[in-house]
Amino acid sequence: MPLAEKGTVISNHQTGRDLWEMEFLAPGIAAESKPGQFVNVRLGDYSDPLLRRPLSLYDVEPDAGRITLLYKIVGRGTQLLSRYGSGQLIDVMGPLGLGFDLVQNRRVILIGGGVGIAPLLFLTRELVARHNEVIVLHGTGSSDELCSQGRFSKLGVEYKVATMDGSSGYKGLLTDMMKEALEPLPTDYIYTCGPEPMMSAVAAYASQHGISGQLSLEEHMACGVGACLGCARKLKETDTAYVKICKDGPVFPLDAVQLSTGGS
Amino acid sequence: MPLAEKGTVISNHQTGRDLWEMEFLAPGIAAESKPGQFVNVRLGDYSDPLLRRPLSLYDVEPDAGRITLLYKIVGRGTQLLSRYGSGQLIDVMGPLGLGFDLVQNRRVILIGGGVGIAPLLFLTRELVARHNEVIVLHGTGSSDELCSQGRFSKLGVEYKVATMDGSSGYKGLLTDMMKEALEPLPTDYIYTCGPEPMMSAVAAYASQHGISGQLSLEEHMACGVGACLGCARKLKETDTAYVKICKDGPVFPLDAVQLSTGGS
Amino acid sequence: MNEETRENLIDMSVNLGGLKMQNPVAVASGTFGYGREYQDFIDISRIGAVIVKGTTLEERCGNPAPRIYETPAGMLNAIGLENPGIDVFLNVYLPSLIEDRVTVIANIAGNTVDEYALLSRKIDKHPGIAGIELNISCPNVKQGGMQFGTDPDLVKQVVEAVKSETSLPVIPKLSPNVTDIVSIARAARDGGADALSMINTLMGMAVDIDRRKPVLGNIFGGLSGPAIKPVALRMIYQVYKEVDLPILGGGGILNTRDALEFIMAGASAVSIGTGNFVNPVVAEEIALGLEKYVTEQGLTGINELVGAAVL
Amino acid sequence: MNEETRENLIDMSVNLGGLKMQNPVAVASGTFGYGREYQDFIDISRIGAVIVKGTTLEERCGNPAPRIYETPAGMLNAIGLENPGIDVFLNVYLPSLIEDRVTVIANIAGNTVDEYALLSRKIDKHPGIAGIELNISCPNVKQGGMQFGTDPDLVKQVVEAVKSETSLPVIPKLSPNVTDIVSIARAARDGGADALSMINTLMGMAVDIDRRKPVLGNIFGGLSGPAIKPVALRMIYQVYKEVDLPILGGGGILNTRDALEFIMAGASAVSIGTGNFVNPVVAEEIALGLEKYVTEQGLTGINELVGAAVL
Ligand SMILES: Cc1cc2nc3c(=O)[nH]c(=O)nc-3n(C[C@H](O)[C@H](O)[C@H](O)COP(=O)(O)OP(=O)(O)OC[C@H]3O[C@@H](n4cnc5c(N)ncnc54)[C@H](O)[C@@H]3O)c2cc1C
Ligand SMILES: Cc1cc2nc3c(=O)[nH]c(=O)nc-3n(C[C@H](O)[C@H](O)[C@H](O)COP(=O)(O)OP(=O)(O)OC[C@H]3O[C@@H](n4cnc5c(N)ncnc54)[C@H](O)[C@@H]3O)c2cc1C
Ligand SMILES: Cc1cc2nc3c(=O)[nH]c(=O)nc-3n(C[C@H](O)[C@H](O)[C@H](O)COP(=O)(O)O)c2cc1C
Ligand SMILES: Cc1cc2nc3c(=O)[nH]c(=O)nc-3n(C[C@H](O)[C@H](O)[C@H](O)COP(=O)(O)O)c2cc1C
Ligand code: FES
Ligand code: FES
Repeated sequence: MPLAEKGTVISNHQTGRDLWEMEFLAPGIAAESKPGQFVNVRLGDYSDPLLRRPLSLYDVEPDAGRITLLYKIVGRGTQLLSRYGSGQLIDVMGPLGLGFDLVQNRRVILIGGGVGIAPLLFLTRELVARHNEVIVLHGTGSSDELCSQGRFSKLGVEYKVATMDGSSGYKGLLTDMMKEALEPLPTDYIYTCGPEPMMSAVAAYASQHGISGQLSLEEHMACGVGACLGCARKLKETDTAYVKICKDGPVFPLDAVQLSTGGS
Repeated sequence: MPLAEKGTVISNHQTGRDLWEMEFLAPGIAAESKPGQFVNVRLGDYSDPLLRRPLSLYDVEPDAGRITLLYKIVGRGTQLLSRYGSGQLIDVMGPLGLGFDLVQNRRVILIGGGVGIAPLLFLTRELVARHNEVIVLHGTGSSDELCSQGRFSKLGVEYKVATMDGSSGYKGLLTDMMKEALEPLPTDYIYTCGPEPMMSAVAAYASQHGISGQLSLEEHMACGVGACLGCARKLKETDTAYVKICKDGPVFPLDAVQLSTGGS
Repeated sequence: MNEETRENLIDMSVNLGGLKMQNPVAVASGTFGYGREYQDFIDISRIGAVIVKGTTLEERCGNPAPRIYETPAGMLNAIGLENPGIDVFLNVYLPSLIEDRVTVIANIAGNTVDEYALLSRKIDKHPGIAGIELNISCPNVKQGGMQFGTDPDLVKQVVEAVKSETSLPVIPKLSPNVTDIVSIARAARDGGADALSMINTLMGMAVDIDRRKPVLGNIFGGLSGPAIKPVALRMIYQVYKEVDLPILGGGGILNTRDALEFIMAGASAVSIGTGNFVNPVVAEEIALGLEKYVTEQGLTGINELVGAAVL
Repeated sequence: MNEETRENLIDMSVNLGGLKMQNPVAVASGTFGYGREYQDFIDISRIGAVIVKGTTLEERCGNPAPRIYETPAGMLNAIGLENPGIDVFLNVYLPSLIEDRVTVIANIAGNTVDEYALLSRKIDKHPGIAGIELNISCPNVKQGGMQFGTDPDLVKQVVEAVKSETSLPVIPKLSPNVTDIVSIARAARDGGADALSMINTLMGMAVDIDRRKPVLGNIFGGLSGPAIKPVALRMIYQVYKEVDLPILGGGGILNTRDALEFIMAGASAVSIGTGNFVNPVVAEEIALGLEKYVTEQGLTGINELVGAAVL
């Protein structure tokens, strides 16, 4: 059952270009959390910014009551978030949304683009616990956005990187690396989160090879609980109904979603 | 000439109940400042709170380029102000308004109520430099609001306090103490700043004894420079025109103003 | 009399033109779903009234995405009245609200006067609803919606038609996008309204300068939140002075002080919309905050404060 | 072509119905005094146009205090058109603005159509003014002011009367407190307006819950600042689509991105009001910011962006 909690910030520091990590204590939320779910965070005490900001559960240690977020500073809310200091209270609602389905005893690939890596760490932890062979592919623009290596390594999984500028790992698109990285061994399941054109390429690859999987979507949110009907999206253009990303998602089957392939 | 400057915060700390002191470097403003003038401070980076906040020059050391503010946390702006840390930049316009007339070689009394003491410290410094005998009377609710004693003592002036609860100095109204404190020696000039009912009693006493002097008024402000005509006030009820506190004041002659005597 | 005894004598209940609320705090239509969405966060039986999502005769799938956008101290929404239709509401969503002993206010929107009448008839026949809020002010749908709320004659017609179908308290919800709110309020009263709800959202928009397009799929949306509070207060003040009907006031309320502003400007009860998104327990907090204020001020009830600031 | 050469070819000037501005950024009436108040902070000759404080035939002493109040992301003002009268403006305040080579737009308000005409005649005779903004939308004075701006017939009459007295560009400033902004804009065009200024403030109020009274001495005031930006953008977008007149757009602009929203929604130039209080050099910053944007986007001038987001 989700709840609203005042978390106590443990630490909050920069870990890469525009990337920050915040740890806070929120035992109630931590106890309920599943990979792929998110929290909705209120920032500041004033009316601007007004709405909460949705952020994935990057890591959760239920026993310690500890939650970690990985966030990229893109606007006013995330900027304010970076100013919280240890000991301060932070107003959090969660865990919200439906998380990832957790497979067992499989060879699974997790593909994260940029800060889309966020929901995949907690997922990795849980997948490892379920005896899966986990391979994580992470693509960014440059090596200074690769801040998660240590955390993934600690979980003992394979973690491969691609950077557009070649400053680390494979030089080029993550999805180009993907093809090389995944074959010839068979992949049983794919989880992905990142820019839609990237996820679109992943979904195409998966469909081509008959691999099932899940992805995580984003939409601007207000309530985060399905009450405002704001975070609506048609999964396929031909659908008549809109799903609500906050409640029906943010995780959806790879083949259920028609993704933007880029352009504008 | 006033200017807009990004000051660098040197220190910002609590000095009494809801009372804080902030020191910052703003050499341009410091060089131009006179006692009784004020700065208009922008707080936060967002649209709420939106308007700048007027604050008196508590102390100014032009050579060091240093300005000190004394402020009471009463709302959102002053709350935000208290969160600035050393090294941060603060957006300040000043010095604004007309300051106090500075007399010379006189016996002058400065009467501050609560945080109304703020403009009187810098004034004391300048009056002492002009060979005046300065007596400062400060009234507050309780001793934990008396945070300025040390600073006044350093300037070598007589500093007497009254607290409503008797926790320090005279027990009771500052204006009751005033009568005892001022007589039998003659007073040449009175400067006062504080709640209007207090200043009203001071003005009545001054008029009764034929003492001239000045007071400092407050009004909600937007521009702080006379452009918006927002901080208007009729000095006397019979006036037809409104003065602008930010430009025609905040300092006015004691006998020019009809003050609120309390009630609502 | 000590505070505790006095507290027992304090009356926080409100009678909004026949609609009884245990306390003056309602949650606004479209911001609280059908009550169940916030159930994990707040004990909804403590809320004065839950005004459910705007309901139409037929199911509506709503407007294209994006539907919401944050603005300075506010937000734009263009949901487009997505809802499952009146029958599904009555048969599927309402029962659990009734079970939870919630005071439910329906919110209906029609494309024609007849549709408003038909919706009201269905609701009237169905037990468990305490009142009907008429959404004649939705800026986000092409047909129906706002044009009803901006024309006094149509307002009167709609209210009359609804009143003839139901004995439930009828509360038209006024659009602020008008030149003269008082004339609209008078028309609603002339049509037989039992109370007035005000204000709905201001019509606004935002531009995505990177894409060089309107942000919202619907181009225009309704502006809500603290940004509109001064406009809401002004209109409530104007109507309170001129029209003798109780007012359910809202627009940007985030806390008890905001709610007190509305009550003193003439609102008999308040509604919280966008505030729920900011703080999911805000309705309960404000209900308690108002009770505390009434107690501290030594008043006998919240009613004493209604219009207290109106000169 | 490298950036530097291109920059020289960029045209940031604006022609607002015959009124030429060196750049698209004006400062709004009532927020910049007569220019001199901000002289210590900003080089006013760099501003596209200075619209001076609203001026009436006779001196006015304005409304009782308090006149202003901060609201969420906005402010209320009820100055009440305090000004020294048209003759003092022309003879005492104008000369120094002319000396500083500022493009000056007068802003006039009358109690009657004749007063508007008389004011315009006086201005027309006096060299040094680039255009006349007609304040037919001031919510803060009893007579005149807003009622002119909410009635299409009166709008047309006022504009016609003014046009017959002056060959200067005439720019009615529209009130947002109306049901149908497009019909008001059409009436202004039919009266012969050369451009439109929009929007003036939304009428609002605030309650002092401690004193249980309206905060403002005038009870009601005009809401300005970022809070109203979505409403301003929506109205400009609507009018741009329907009425073929250049628009001077404003309402809550604080930075270059805000200004770009207005331009893409259909404004040919922008005005900054409350933003000046927040940042006294904002007008110059935005003028430079717009030039930078135009350069970076490889455009030839700001005009290319006007209405770019209008579907
Ligand atoms: C389910 C979910 C999980 C997310 N997890 C993460 C995460 O773990 N780490 C991370 O860095 N980011 C994550 N995001 C994106 C994050 O929510 C946005 O970057 C953030 O809201 C931007 O806020 P801002 O105030 O800094 O930006 P602004 O652009 O100033 O925000 C303005 C408004 O737009 C909304 N908005 C802007 N960008 C997005 C976006 N991409 N998605 C949704 N709303 C947006 C904001 O919430 C706000 O309402 C997630 C988004 C969703 C929907
Ligand atoms: C010339 C002048 C000098 C001042 N010097 C000092 C000083 O040295 N130290 C100090 O603590 N205070 C001083 N004040 C009062 C100070 O400006 C207010 O306490 C402060 O603006 C409150 O802001 P807030 O956001 O915390 O309160 P809020 O109540 O949230 O402010 C809301 C709005 O009301 C205005 N406001 C509230 N109280 C006052 C007030 N008393 N005077 C003017 N505007 C007000 C704010 O500026 C803001 O626009 C001075 C005021 C003036 C006019
Ligand atoms: C997301 C959203 C959906 C809304 N849907 C409806 C609706 O279906 N029917 C209605 O009458 N009002 C609707 N409204 C308006 C609110 O009920 C309320 O009147 C308005 O938001 C102003 O109050 P606030 O500032 O407290 O949100 C909606 C508002 C929002 C933000
Ligand atoms: C303090 C103040 C005084 C104003 N006086 C006038 C005026 O005299 N004439 C006028 O046409 N508009 C006046 N306005 C309206 C502004 O010119 C502007 O149209 C409005 O504030 C919206 O823009 P903004 O949000 O950028 O402030 C005034 C606004 C403020 C805040
Ligand atoms: S954010 Fe409100 S329904 Fe999803
Ligand atoms: S604050 Fe603008 S005139 Fe004084």
